Amino acid sequence: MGDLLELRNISKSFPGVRALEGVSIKVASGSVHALMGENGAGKSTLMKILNGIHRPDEGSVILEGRERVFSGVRDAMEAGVSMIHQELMPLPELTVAENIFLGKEPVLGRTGFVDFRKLNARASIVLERIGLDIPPERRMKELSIAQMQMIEIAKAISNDAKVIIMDEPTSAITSREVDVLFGIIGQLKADGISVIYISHKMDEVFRIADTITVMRDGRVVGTRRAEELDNDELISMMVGRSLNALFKKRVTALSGERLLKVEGLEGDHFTDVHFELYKGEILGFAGLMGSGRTEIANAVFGLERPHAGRITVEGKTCDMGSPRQAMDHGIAMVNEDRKMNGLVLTSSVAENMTLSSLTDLSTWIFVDHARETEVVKREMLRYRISAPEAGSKVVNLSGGNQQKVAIAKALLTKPRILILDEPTRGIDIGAKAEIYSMMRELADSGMGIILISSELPEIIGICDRVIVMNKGRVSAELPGEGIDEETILRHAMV
Amino acid sequence: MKEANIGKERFYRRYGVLLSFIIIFSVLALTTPGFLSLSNLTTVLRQISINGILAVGVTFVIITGGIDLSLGSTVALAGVTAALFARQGGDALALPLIAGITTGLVVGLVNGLIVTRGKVAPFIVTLGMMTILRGTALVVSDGRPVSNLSNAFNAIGGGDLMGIPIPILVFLAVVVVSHVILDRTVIGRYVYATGGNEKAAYASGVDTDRVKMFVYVICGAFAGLAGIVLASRINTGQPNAGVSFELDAIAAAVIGGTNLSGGIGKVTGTVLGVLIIGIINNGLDLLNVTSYYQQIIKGVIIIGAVLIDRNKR
Amino acid sequence: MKEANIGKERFYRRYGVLLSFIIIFSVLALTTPGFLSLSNLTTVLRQISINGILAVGVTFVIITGGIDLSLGSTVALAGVTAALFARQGGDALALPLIAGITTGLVVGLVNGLIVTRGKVAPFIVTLGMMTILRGTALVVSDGRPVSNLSNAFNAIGGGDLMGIPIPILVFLAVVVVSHVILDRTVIGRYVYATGGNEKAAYASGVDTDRVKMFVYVICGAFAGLAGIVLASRINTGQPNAGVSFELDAIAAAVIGGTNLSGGIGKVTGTVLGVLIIGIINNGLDLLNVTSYYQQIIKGVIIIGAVLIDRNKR
Amino acid sequence: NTKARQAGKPYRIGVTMLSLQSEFVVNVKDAMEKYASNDSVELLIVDAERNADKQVQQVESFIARGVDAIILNPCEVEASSPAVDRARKAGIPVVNVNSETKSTPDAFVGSNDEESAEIAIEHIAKLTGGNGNVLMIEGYIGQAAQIKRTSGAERTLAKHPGLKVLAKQSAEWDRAKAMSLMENWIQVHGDRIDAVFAQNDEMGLGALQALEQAGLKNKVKVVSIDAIRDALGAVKEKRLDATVYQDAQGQGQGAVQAALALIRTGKVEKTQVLIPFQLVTSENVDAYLNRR
Ligand SMILES: Nc1ncnc2c1ncn2[C@@H]1O[C@H](COP(=O)(O)OP(=O)(O)OP(=O)(O)O)[C@@H](O)[C@H]1O
Ligand SMILES: Nc1ncnc2c1ncn2[C@@H]1O[C@H](COP(=O)(O)OP(=O)(O)OP(=O)(O)O)[C@@H](O)[C@H]1O
Ligand SMILES: [Mg+2]
Ligand SMILES: [Mg+2]
Repeated sequence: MGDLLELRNISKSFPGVRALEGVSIKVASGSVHALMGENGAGKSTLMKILNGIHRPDEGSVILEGRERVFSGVRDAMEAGVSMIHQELMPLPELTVAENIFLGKEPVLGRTGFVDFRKLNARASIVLERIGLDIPPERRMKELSIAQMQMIEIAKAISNDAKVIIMDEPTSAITSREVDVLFGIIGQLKADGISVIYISHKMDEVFRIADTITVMRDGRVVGTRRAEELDNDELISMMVGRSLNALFKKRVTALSGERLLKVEGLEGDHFTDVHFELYKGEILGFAGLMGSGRTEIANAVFGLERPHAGRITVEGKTCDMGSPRQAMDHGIAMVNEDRKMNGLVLTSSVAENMTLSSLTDLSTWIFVDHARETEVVKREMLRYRISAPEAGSKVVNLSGGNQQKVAIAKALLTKPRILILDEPTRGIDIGAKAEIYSMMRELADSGMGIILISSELPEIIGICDRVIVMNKGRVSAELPGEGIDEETILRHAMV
Repeated sequence: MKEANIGKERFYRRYGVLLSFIIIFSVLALTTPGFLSLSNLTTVLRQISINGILAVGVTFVIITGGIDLSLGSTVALAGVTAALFARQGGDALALPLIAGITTGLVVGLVNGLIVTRGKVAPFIVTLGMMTILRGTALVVSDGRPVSNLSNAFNAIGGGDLMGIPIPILVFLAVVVVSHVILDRTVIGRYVYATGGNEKAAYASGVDTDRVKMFVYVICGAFAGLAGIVLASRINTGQPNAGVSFELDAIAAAVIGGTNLSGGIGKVTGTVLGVLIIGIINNGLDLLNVTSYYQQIIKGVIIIGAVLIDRNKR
Repeated sequence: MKEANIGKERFYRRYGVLLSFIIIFSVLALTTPGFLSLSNLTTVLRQISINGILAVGVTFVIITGGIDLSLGSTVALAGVTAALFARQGGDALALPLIAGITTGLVVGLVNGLIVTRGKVAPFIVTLGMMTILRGTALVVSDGRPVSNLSNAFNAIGGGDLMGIPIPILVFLAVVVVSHVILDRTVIGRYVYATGGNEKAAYASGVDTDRVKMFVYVICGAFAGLAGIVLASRINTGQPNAGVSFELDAIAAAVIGGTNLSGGIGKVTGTVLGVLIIGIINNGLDLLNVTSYYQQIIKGVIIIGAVLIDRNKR
Repeated sequence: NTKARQAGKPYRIGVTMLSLQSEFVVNVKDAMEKYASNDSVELLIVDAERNADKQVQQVESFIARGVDAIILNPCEVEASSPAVDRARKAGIPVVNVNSETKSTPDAFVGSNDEESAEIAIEHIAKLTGGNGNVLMIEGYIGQAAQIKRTSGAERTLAKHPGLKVLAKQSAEWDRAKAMSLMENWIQVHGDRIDAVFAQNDEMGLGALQALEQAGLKNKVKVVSIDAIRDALGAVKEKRLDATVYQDAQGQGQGAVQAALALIRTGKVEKTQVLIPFQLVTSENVDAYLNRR
């Protein structure tokens, strides 16, 4: 099989950052080429160059043997390049069908009028192909994040593409949808279409990749055939060292002291939710997409008012009217959607990190600058946040580093209860390991942690107890020891 | 119960403006003698036509997340230009019409270019243009009203066609064309997409710069048209006409549910917004409310209309 | 080479407005006789003080992603109110000062309440308030200037302290206080966070509604202060004063780098923006440029200043 | 008013005023209201806010409501003309008050704006002995009053070759703007200024204040137009050298009278009532102060 695509010697700089340095890769037609590497390694940037969003400083794109210079996305699309972006890009007010076919609407004759019948009919076909049962006329804003992610996938595969770039397409979906996606990728391969697949999930990569390229600090570390590699080798290529066991089990015994009790909680999409959280415990919440986990967390954290129910923190019944109140009761939360609800992208790393704990870092009404700088420097080191400086705008950080800033912000409030909603979404394996060991440490020091995750390996690996949600109800409570994916999935689906 | 709730929200989202309109209309109909007469309602329609044309035009711009503060000055400049040709051109109508609309088009083009190429915020571009165009209108007319216009030209604002005043017909044409563009065409989809999430639209292959050019040009062209209608209504190209027209137009669009941060808006909503402002102005005059209190009441109703409709979004 | 490049961008981001200012200042200094004289520069400072106070106030609002179009009317209403007390109150200064500032405060409070509780877009709230307050100022003053004010009151606008005109001192005080609030205090941080990403700020424990109340109130209070300075400068409370002052104030803030979509802005930038507008107005008068062309040139420079600075963000 | 209603249906007169934010216009309106309260007349007063199209619309509304007569205080000469045409076409008598339109109304009660500027400039010529440097502050460019006062002033200036115009500029009828403009002019023209002509009192008072602050007032003569209360006060205090009195009382009253005559008898004695402008200086100011 010949090479469909070649990226030759690509370099790209942003203000203060050298994102890519002489990167070359070749992609064979009808193959899946995985791109891996730490957060900020330059994967997305490389793909945005291929997609016509960024212009390279140096280097060339060769597609089907011809050198191409894409002046914009449209150009790249017409040449047969299609991309699923790492960041979701929904148009909330348009319908699902309009979102999928944006930029390629079927028209009536040559009039410029949209053929809505054809549009919806085609959308139905695509939706069926990705196994999503929603009407094409539904507005995008009514979808959950996971559903939006599936729509992005639908959008990319409905282009007449020769190369489809998938930048972390599974970061928001559960295993059922992953299976659907991989089925589709299989079909694409059979049709001779190449897929460039970016992910931080080892198991996925090994399941579908033919070739793996690892990047670090804007350079290619190496390209191998997937079957030549094993897990440990891949990890050491990525992080430059080998990692110890990803998950560490609890060292101290649970004291049984209750931190949080939730009774009869009811919201828009969940009912009759009971659970308790103990000191030093990591409590997992598993479930399919849209099973209501995020909304429960929001209710506990004061972001949404529940319709009914009681929340008791350390024996005191609390009214969670706002996140501030929840914080005053010792609760902190890291949101699943860091761009929307987590970070102030126009502000700096330092400003974001201290936003929740600013009153602790101030004298009277004034921010104590020296103390703030000191704290921020310390936290940046602790979580290995790679940013040019504490004053860099968060918007220019890689996704993983943004996530670390969000976690640091929550922890600076010194919570006794920490809610983590999909905390490792989009995070590289090294950072994941850091977050896991940090969670363990925090729990060992007495914090109660709620971990909402769609990644079953981490639920199984780190949690002391797991609650499974199914369509807004608690369907099972499982012990941390000795559970497997199948058990969880059974309770989650039924 | 939850379903009912959702239903209610939907209802508000779709019909909130209509509700505001119906309430205000009913109150006026009940309290104001003469309000419901056919001749009065025709008067209202004629009165709103200029603001209506502008409001529909600016709806396009606002949906993309932009704004156009140069509308009022464009009206003045286009009116003056059209009048200059209507004076020289005998009874020929084509020349003044072309001159007025072209003026608007060019203004829109310049606005669009500075916004897209210069990457300057639309608020500041069109604010600057507002002064520039006002100055240009004064230069072109030498600071004096341009008058002695041809009868044919004056007939645009004063005449009717089948009993319907021409300004109303022009407004209706603008409404229909705009509604079709926004609701049915590909470029209409792109307008919403660009305003809803510019990055996403761009990443989907939409040429967002071209879309923005399009909306400023169409808004400018409509403003040119409004300038012609105005000049012919007052038989003069008035260089100081149209001051703060843009605010009424934007208010109408927003009352009608157009979202200033982009992505949301409908021509039908804007028309309702225009009607609301129109009947308030008319009703307060009919009720003989002192002009100072008129201003207060008008402000209250504008805010109130949006409050009733606040469930939007 | 790449390093140099980075340096250049940073330079623009930080000093773009300053560059615009220096260019315009130098051009005027070279071409305009009398521009550089101390007495002329003092005149400029005195003239910009009112727009300066307003622009700094509206900077707070714009950083939260809001806008205040009611500034001009607030200036008028506060001026009239203060004048009413300055006329009756003999030579006592406290009463008119309190009356003027309280008027502004209350206006800000109402704006803030409708924006936060009513969830109406700031543009429309303050547009409605603009008419309401203008009407109120006319009602309160019965449509006539309120004059015969006490000497003490008139001294605010006319007098100096240690050789520096009082309006300049008031402006300086506003600048210093505002700079400290935005740059050094907790609430200042919250202002930026609210504007940068309201949802995230709220989820981080910031009471975003209170932050918004705060900015509208401070902006209103400053507008009240500006109204007092204006009324005492012209020895009258004018109900029709301040028309379109808000546009100049917003233009100054935006020229100074404040981002209309929120999250970005600095008092120092706004001050530069105010200075740019001030020296343009002064210089064009000194050069005796015809009013028509003055408007054109002013518009061009406003857009141009932002163009030079466009690398911001 | 109640009496009138009992006696029979009162006459309804639609009144559209140029701008109720201008003190002089408010004075005219007040005079109308005062006069109307003695007669069985209901005035429907609306504010055109200096917008000619709005004025035309208001007249259209009046026609739709079937008023008995219309009093028009025109925004513009040409642009307000359609209002006159429409009313006459509908058979409703129209009285123009204060200033003219191109279309001829049934009656006109007012003054010729050019004359006011002539009087002002003549007075400046007298004060300066026919020699000196003059600054002219104009109203909002393009409005009827500005155009006429400018042309009246320029015509009269031409008669006095010794008067040289240093500069003219618009301050948009606004006191604060005129003050800033004057401050700037002082920077360039300084001691060379001998007189200032402002096209209304508001601007005159603004200029006056700038001159006083710069310590130049005793050297510079300031004359303006309208004789609003503040201006009369300033003349009385010998700060403002002169203003030109325009008879708001007479115009308002005359307009209502003419309208009533047209309603009752279908005609007026004189279709043109020209109320002359009068120069107000510190010598005769008391008479004008007492009229209020
Ligand atoms: N628009 C931008 N402006 C400035 N810097 C940028 C920009 N986009 C990316 N960068 C920087 O370029 C580098 C590469 O980022 P990129 O997003 O390509 O990383 P990535 O490999 O996709 O990481 P992740 O796994 O976290 O998504 C990072 O240091 C990032 O901060
Ligand atoms: N913006 C939204 N508008 C309407 N419904 C929504 C929205 N977001 C989520 N939902 C619905 O709310 C329910 C619960 O969603 P929630 O986000 O709490 O689930 P989750 O278990 O966290 O799943 P995930 O985050 O993986 O989608 C689902 O039925 C989902 O479809
Ligand atoms: Mg990435
Ligand atoms: Mg979730």
